[in-house]
Amino acid sequence: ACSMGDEKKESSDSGKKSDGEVKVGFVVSDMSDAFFAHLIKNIEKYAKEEGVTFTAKECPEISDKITGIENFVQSGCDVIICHVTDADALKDAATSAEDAGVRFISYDSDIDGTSGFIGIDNHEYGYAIGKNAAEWINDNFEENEKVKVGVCNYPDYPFLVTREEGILDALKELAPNANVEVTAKAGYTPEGVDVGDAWVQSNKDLNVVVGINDAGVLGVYESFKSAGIKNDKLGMFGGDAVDDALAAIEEGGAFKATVSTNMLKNANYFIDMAVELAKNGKLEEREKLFPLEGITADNVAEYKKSIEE
Amino acid sequence: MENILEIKDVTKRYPGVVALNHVSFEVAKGEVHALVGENGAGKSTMIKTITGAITPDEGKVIYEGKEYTELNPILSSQIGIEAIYQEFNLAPELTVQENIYMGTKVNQSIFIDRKELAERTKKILKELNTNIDPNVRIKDLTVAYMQLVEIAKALAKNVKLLIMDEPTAPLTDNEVEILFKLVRNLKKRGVSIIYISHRMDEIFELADRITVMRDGEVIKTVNKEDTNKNQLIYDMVGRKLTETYPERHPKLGKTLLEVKNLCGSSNEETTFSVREGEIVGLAGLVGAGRTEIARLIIGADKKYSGTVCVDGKEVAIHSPKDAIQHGIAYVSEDRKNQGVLLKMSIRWNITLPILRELSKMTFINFKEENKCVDKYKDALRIKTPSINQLVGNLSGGNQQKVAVAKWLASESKILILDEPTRGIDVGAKQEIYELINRLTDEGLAIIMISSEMEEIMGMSDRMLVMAEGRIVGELDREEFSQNQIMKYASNITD
Amino acid sequence: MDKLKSFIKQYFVLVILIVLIILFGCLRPESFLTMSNMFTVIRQSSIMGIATIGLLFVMVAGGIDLSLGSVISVESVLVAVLLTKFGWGLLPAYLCGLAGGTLVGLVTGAIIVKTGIFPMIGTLALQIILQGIAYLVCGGMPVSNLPLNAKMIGQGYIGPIPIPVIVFIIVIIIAALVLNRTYIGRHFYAIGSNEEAARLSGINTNKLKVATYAIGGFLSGLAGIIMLARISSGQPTAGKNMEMDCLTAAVIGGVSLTGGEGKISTAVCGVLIIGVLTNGMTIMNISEYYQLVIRGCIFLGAVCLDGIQKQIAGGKKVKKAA
Amino acid sequence: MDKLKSFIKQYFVLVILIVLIILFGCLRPESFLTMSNMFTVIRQSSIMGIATIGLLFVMVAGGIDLSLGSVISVESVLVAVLLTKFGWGLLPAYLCGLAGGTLVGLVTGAIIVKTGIFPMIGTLALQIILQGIAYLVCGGMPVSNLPLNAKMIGQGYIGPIPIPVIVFIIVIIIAALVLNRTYIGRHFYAIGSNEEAARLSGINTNKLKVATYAIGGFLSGLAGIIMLARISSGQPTAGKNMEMDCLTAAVIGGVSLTGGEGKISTAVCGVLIIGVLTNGMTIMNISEYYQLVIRGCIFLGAVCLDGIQKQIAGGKKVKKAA
Ligand SMILES: Nc1ncnc2c1ncn2[C@@H]1O[C@H](COP(=O)(O)OP(=O)(O)OP(=O)(O)O)[C@@H](O)[C@H]1O
Ligand SMILES: Nc1ncnc2c1ncn2[C@@H]1O[C@H](COP(=O)(O)OP(=O)(O)OP(=O)(O)O)[C@@H](O)[C@H]1O
Ligand SMILES: [Mg+2]
Ligand SMILES: [Mg+2]
Repeated sequence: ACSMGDEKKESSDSGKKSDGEVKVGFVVSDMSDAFFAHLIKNIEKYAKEEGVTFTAKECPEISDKITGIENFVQSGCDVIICHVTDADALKDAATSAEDAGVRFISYDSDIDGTSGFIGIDNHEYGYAIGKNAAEWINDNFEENEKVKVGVCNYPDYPFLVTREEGILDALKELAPNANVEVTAKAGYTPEGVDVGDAWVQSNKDLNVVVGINDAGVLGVYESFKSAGIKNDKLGMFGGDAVDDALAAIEEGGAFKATVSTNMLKNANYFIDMAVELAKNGKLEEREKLFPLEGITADNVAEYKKSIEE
Repeated sequence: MENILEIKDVTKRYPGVVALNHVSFEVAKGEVHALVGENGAGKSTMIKTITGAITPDEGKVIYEGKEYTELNPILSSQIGIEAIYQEFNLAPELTVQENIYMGTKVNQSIFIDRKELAERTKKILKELNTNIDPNVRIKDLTVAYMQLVEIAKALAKNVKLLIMDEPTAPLTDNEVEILFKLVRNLKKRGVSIIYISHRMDEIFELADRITVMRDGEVIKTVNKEDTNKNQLIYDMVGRKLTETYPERHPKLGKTLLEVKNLCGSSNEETTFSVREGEIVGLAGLVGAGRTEIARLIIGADKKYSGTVCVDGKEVAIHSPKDAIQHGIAYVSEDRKNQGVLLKMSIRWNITLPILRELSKMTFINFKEENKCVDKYKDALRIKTPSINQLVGNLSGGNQQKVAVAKWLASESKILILDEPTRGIDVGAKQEIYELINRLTDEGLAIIMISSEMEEIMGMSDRMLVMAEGRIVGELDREEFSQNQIMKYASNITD
Repeated sequence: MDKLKSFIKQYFVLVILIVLIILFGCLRPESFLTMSNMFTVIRQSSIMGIATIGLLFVMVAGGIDLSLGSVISVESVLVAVLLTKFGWGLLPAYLCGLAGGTLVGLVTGAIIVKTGIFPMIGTLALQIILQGIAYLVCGGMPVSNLPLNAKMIGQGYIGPIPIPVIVFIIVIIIAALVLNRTYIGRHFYAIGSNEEAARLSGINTNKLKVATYAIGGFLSGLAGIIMLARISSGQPTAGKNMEMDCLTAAVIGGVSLTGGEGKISTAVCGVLIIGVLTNGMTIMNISEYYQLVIRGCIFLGAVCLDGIQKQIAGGKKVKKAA
Repeated sequence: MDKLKSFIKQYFVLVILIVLIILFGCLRPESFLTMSNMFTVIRQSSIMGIATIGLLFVMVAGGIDLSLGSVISVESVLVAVLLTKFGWGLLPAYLCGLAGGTLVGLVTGAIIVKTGIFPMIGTLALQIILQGIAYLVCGGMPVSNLPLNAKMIGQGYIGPIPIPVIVFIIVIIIAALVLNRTYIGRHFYAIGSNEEAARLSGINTNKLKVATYAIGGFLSGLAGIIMLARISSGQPTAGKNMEMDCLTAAVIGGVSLTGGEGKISTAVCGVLIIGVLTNGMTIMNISEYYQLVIRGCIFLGAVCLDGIQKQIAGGKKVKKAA
C-alpha cells in the first residue's frame, strides 16, 4: 500500500482539493447500536470543530456497504472510513476506491492495500470479554467447582460470530471449569430482556452471563433484576462500555465488567487520520490499534472521567 | 299529486360518455314510477345521483321540497331514501342479520341489542316469505338469496323513497311474486318507489307512471294507461320491435352432449342429453341446482361420479380448460365475479378463452385479435367508445354482452348459457335470442338456464325442470305451460 | 370423533397453542411448565399482544398497519426523553405518549383515506419516516436514567399478577366489548367486508377507517410505554420488526388480511403461540439458526392447515339457507 | 397545458424520476450528473432491478413474494459453497443456483396454490425458514476465497457497460416480451385481475400462478448470483430486506398490490428512483437519520400523488362520505 502512496497523492492534490475542505465518509454497520451511535456522535462533534465534512451512512449488509463506498467515491469524498465486517468481501470495493484516488481506512478488520487501518480484532475483543468473566470466575469459584454460563450472541453478523468465538476460547483457556449451559441471540436490550425472562425460568442458577456486547447483556441484567434474583455468585459481562453498562457497573450489582475498545475516547483519531491522509496522501503510521481495556468496578470511575474530557 | 322527489337538469359525464345529459325527472308521493331504457341509457347513473352514491357534474335534487346540491349515502339514508343497486352491496363475511341492519341502529345506546335485532330480522324475512337463517354468512348464499337480503336491507330502514334497480334479475317467479306483493304493500303505506326493470310484464303490472330514457336523456314520462308494450319498446330503442320470441324451426342432428349420472357435492345423479341444433332449457326455483350442473359439466367444481360424453365419446373434463378444448362453453350467471374482468379492456376480455389460438409460438397476433373483437362488438352492438374501454366502465347490460361475446368468439359446439339475458334490455335481448337461433341453425347444442319463465318457454325446444339438485320433470315444447313447470318445480320443495 | 373434529375446527388456534405447550412441557417439564414461567410468557407477550389488538382493529376494517413497530419506537424514546431530559412527571409524559401514538394513527388513517393508497404501502412509508424520527428524537442513543417509578408499568406486580398482563387483559376486554357489542365494532367489520356496501348503507366509512388507525396508534403508544418500562431505557429500535411479529400473531390467530374477519380470542391465542415458541425454544437452548427454521415451519404449518381446513369447509357451503 | 397534464398522468413515475435527477443534478452537478455516476446508479440498481422484475410477475398474477430476499441470500451462499468447498466449475454452480431459486419458487407457488393461504403470509413464513437455511448452509460465516472469474458477472464490463447492467437489460427485454406479447403474459394479467373468471375462461390458473413464483424464484436466484459476484463472498444476509426495497420499487412503479396491473417500464423507473435516491442522498451528505425521513416522505408522496391522480381520473369514484 505504501508504495502506491506517492502517485496517489498527486491525483488527490490535482483532482478535487481546491477548496481545501476535507470530506470524509463513514460506512457504518448499524446506527441503532448504542456504541456506533455514540462513536458517530463523537466523531461528528470533532469533525465540526476541525472543519471537516463528515457523513455517516448506515449499511448493514455487505452489498449496502459496497453501494455506500461507491456512492462516497462518486460524491467526491477524500477519505472513506469503513466498518469492515468482512475483509474479503469488501476488498474489491476498497481497492477501486483507492484506485479512484479516494483514501480508504479500514476500521475493525484490515483490508490489505488500503491506506489506513484502525483496528480491533474481533476475536481478541471477544477474548477480552471472556477474560473478564474468567478472572471473575477464578476469583469467586474453586477450581473444580462447576460454573454455569449463559452466552448472549448475535449470529446474524459474521464479525459477531467471531467475537463470540473469542469469548468461548477465553473461557475454555482461562476458566476450564466454566460450562456453557445456554446460548441465545441477544444483541439489543429488548431481545436481552426476553432471553433473560426465559433464563429466569430455565436457568435461574446461572453464574455467569457473557455477551458480545453490553446492550444484550444489559437486557438480561434488567430481567434478572426485576425477577428479584439475588445470587452472590452471579456475574454479567459485556463489551463496548456503553453508558448504561458503566452505570450498571457502578451500581455494584451483578453486572461486573465490560470492555472498552477505547474508540469512543479516541474518536478524534478517525478524523485526524483522515485529515492526514487527505493532506499527505499517506500516513506516518498506517495502523492504529487501540488497547482493549477491561472496565470493572475498580476503574469505572476513572474511565468515565477519561471519556468525558 | 305532490312530488316527493324532483331532479332538475342533472348532467353526469364520464370520460368518453355523457351518462346523463340535462335530465329532469320527478316522482310523486306514493307512486310506483318505472324507469326503462336500453342498456347504458343512464338509469343506474340517475338513481346513483339520487342516493348520492355519485355526485353529478351539474344539476340539483329536490327532495320533500328541500334542495340538495351535494347528497351522500349517509344523508340520503337519513332522509328516507333507500336503494337496491343493480350490483350487490353486501358484506360477504357478515351474517344475513348483520347485513340487513348494516348502518342502522335499532336502539339508542352504543351497544347492540341483539335480541331486538334478531326479532326484527325475523319479522322482515317473514314479510319476504323466505326461510333464510339470519345467522348464515352472506358468502354462503346463492345470488337469489343475496338479492332477497338486499331487499330486506332496504326494508329495515325507515324508507320513504325506495329505489329498485332491476331487483328481479336474479329472482325466479316465486320470489318475484313475493316481491310484487311487497311493493304493493309499501305503496299502500305511502312509500314512493322507483322501479327499474327490463321486463315489460313487471312494468305494466306494477307501475303507475313510466319514464323512458335513451342515451342519457329522458324521452318521456307517461301514465301506464296511456301506453302499451310495443309503444314503450319503440320509445326505448327508437325503432319498432316486438317482445316476442323468434320462431324456432329446430333441425335436430345427432346427440352432441350426453351427461350420465353426473353427481357433485350438492346435487344428485343427473342424466340428460342435448342434440345438435337443440336448445334445452333448465328451469327451476332458486337453488334448484341448475348452475351446479353446469359447473360440473365444465369441470369448474369437483364431480363425485358420472361421465360426460361429447359427440358420443366419453371425455375427461377436470377443468374449464378441458371443457373448452372439447368445445363446451359456459356463460356464467355471476358476471361480476366469474364472467368478466372488470379492470381489463373489452378486447382482453373477449379474446381471453381463444388467446392461445390467436397466438403463433406463444406470441399474440394483435391484428387477428382486433379483427375478432370488432366482429363480436358489432354483432352484439356493445355500446362503447373503444374496444380498449375497461369493462368495469360499461353499463351492466353491456358487460353482459361482453361476457356472452367472449364465448361466441370461442366457437364452441356446446354452449351453456346461465341466465344469459340477465340485465339486458329488450333490444339486446332480441339480438341475443336471434343469435342463439342462428347458432342452433349452425348446429350448436345449447343448454339454457333461465329464471324468466317466459324466456325459457319461448326459447327452449325441450325443458328439464329441476328441484333440489335433480331433474324432476321433462317437458316437450308442446307441453310447456307455466302451471306444469311450477308444479314440477315446487312439488318436492314443500 | 366428529365432535372432536368440529372442536378442532372451531378452536383451531387454541389447539395449536395447547399442542405447543404440551410439547414443550414434555421436553422441559421442570422449567417450562411452571406457574411462574407461564406468567413470564404472558408477561412477555403483553406488549406484542397490545399492539396486535391494535392491528386487529385496523385489519378487521380492511386495513393494515406496518408502521406500528416504529410507533412503539418513537413513543418509547419520546416518553423517555420527556421523563429524563425535560423532567416531566409520569402522568403527563404517558398521556403525551398515548396522544402521540393516537395522532400518528389519525394522520396515517387520514392519508390513506384521502389519497386512496394501499394501506400496506402507506404504512410502510410511514414506518421508514417514523424510524428516522425515533432516531432524531434521541440522537440515535438510548435514553437511560429513567425515574424508578417509570419501571412500574413494565416490571411491577399487583398481587401475583404482573402489571403489563393486567393492562393487556383490560385492553382485551374493552376491545372485545367494542368489537362484538357495539355498533361501531360491527361497522368496522362491515367496512372490512365490503366498504362500498357499508358506505351505501349510510356508514361513515372514512371516519371509521381513520378511527381504526387511531385505535391502532393509541395501542401502539401504550405498548411503547410498557416497552420503555420493561427495558428501563428508551431505545430507538425498541419496536423494530414488531409489526411482522404482530402480523404473524394476528394471521395465525385467524385475522383475515382482506378484512371483515378476526376475533379477539383467537388473535390472543396467536399472540400466545408466538410467546410460547420464543420462550420454549430459548429454554430448550435451540440454536438461533434452527430457531428460524422451526419458527417459520410452525408458522407456515399453522396457516396452511387453517387454509386447507377452510377449503374443505368452504367446499361444502350450505347455500341453501334453510 | 392539457397535453402536459396527460403526459404527466401517463408517465407519472418517469416524471418523478426526472424531477429527482434534476434536483440532485442542480444541487451537486459536479459529482451527481457525471456519466460515471449515472453508470454507478444503474449498476447498483441492477440486482434489485432483476429481483423486482421477478416480483412484478408474481404481483401481476395477484400474488406477492416476501421471501425473495432470503432466496437471494440462500442462492448466494449456496453457489459460493459449491464454488469453494466443493470446487465446482462456474457454469454448473450457476446452473445449480438458478435451479435452486426456481425450485424454491415452485415449492412456494405450490404451497400457496394447494392450501389457498395468503401469498403474503406464506412467503413471509418462507422468508424466515430460508433465512435460517442460508445461515445453516454456511454455518453463519461468510464464504470467501471465490475463484477470480466468479466476480466477472458482478464486477466485469463488456466495453464500457457493466455486466450486471447488461444482464438487467436482457431480463427487462425478455420480461417485457413475455408480458406484453405472449398469451401467457396476458393470462398472468387475467389471473391477477379476476382469478375465477380466468379459470372459467379455460386458463389453468394454478399452473400459471406457480409459474409466476418460479419465475420470481429464478430471477431471485440470478440476482443472488450477481450479488455474490459483486460482494465477492457468499453472505448469509446478502439479500436481507431486499424484498421491501423491491416491493417499494414495484409499487412506486405502479404495480398493483391486488394484481392485474403492472408495467415493466414503470417498474424499472421505480427501481431507478430508489437507486437515484440512495446515491443522491449519500452524495448530498445527508445524515442517515434524515435520509430515512426523506426517503419515507418521497415514497409516501409518490404513492399518494399517484393515488390522488387515479382518484381524479377514476371519476371521483371514491367520494368522501362526510
Ligand atoms: N364509472 C364509469 N366510468 C365510465 N363510464 C361509466 C361509468 N359508469 C357508467 N358509465 C357509462 O354511463 C352510461 C350509463 O350507464 P348506466 O349504468 O347508468 O346505464 P343503465 O341505464 O343502468 O344500463 P343497464 O340497463 O345496462 O344497467 C353507460 O354508457 C356507461 O358506459
Ligand atoms: N360453489 C358452490 N359450492 C357448494 N355448493 C354449491 C355451490 N354452488 C351451488 N351450490 C349448491 O348447489 C345448489 C344449487 O345451487 P345453484 O346455484 O346451482 O342453483 P340454481 O338452480 O342455479 O339457482 P340460482 O337461480 O340461484 O342460480 C344449492 O343448494 C347450493 O347448496
Ligand atoms: Mg343499470
Ligand atoms: Mg343459477
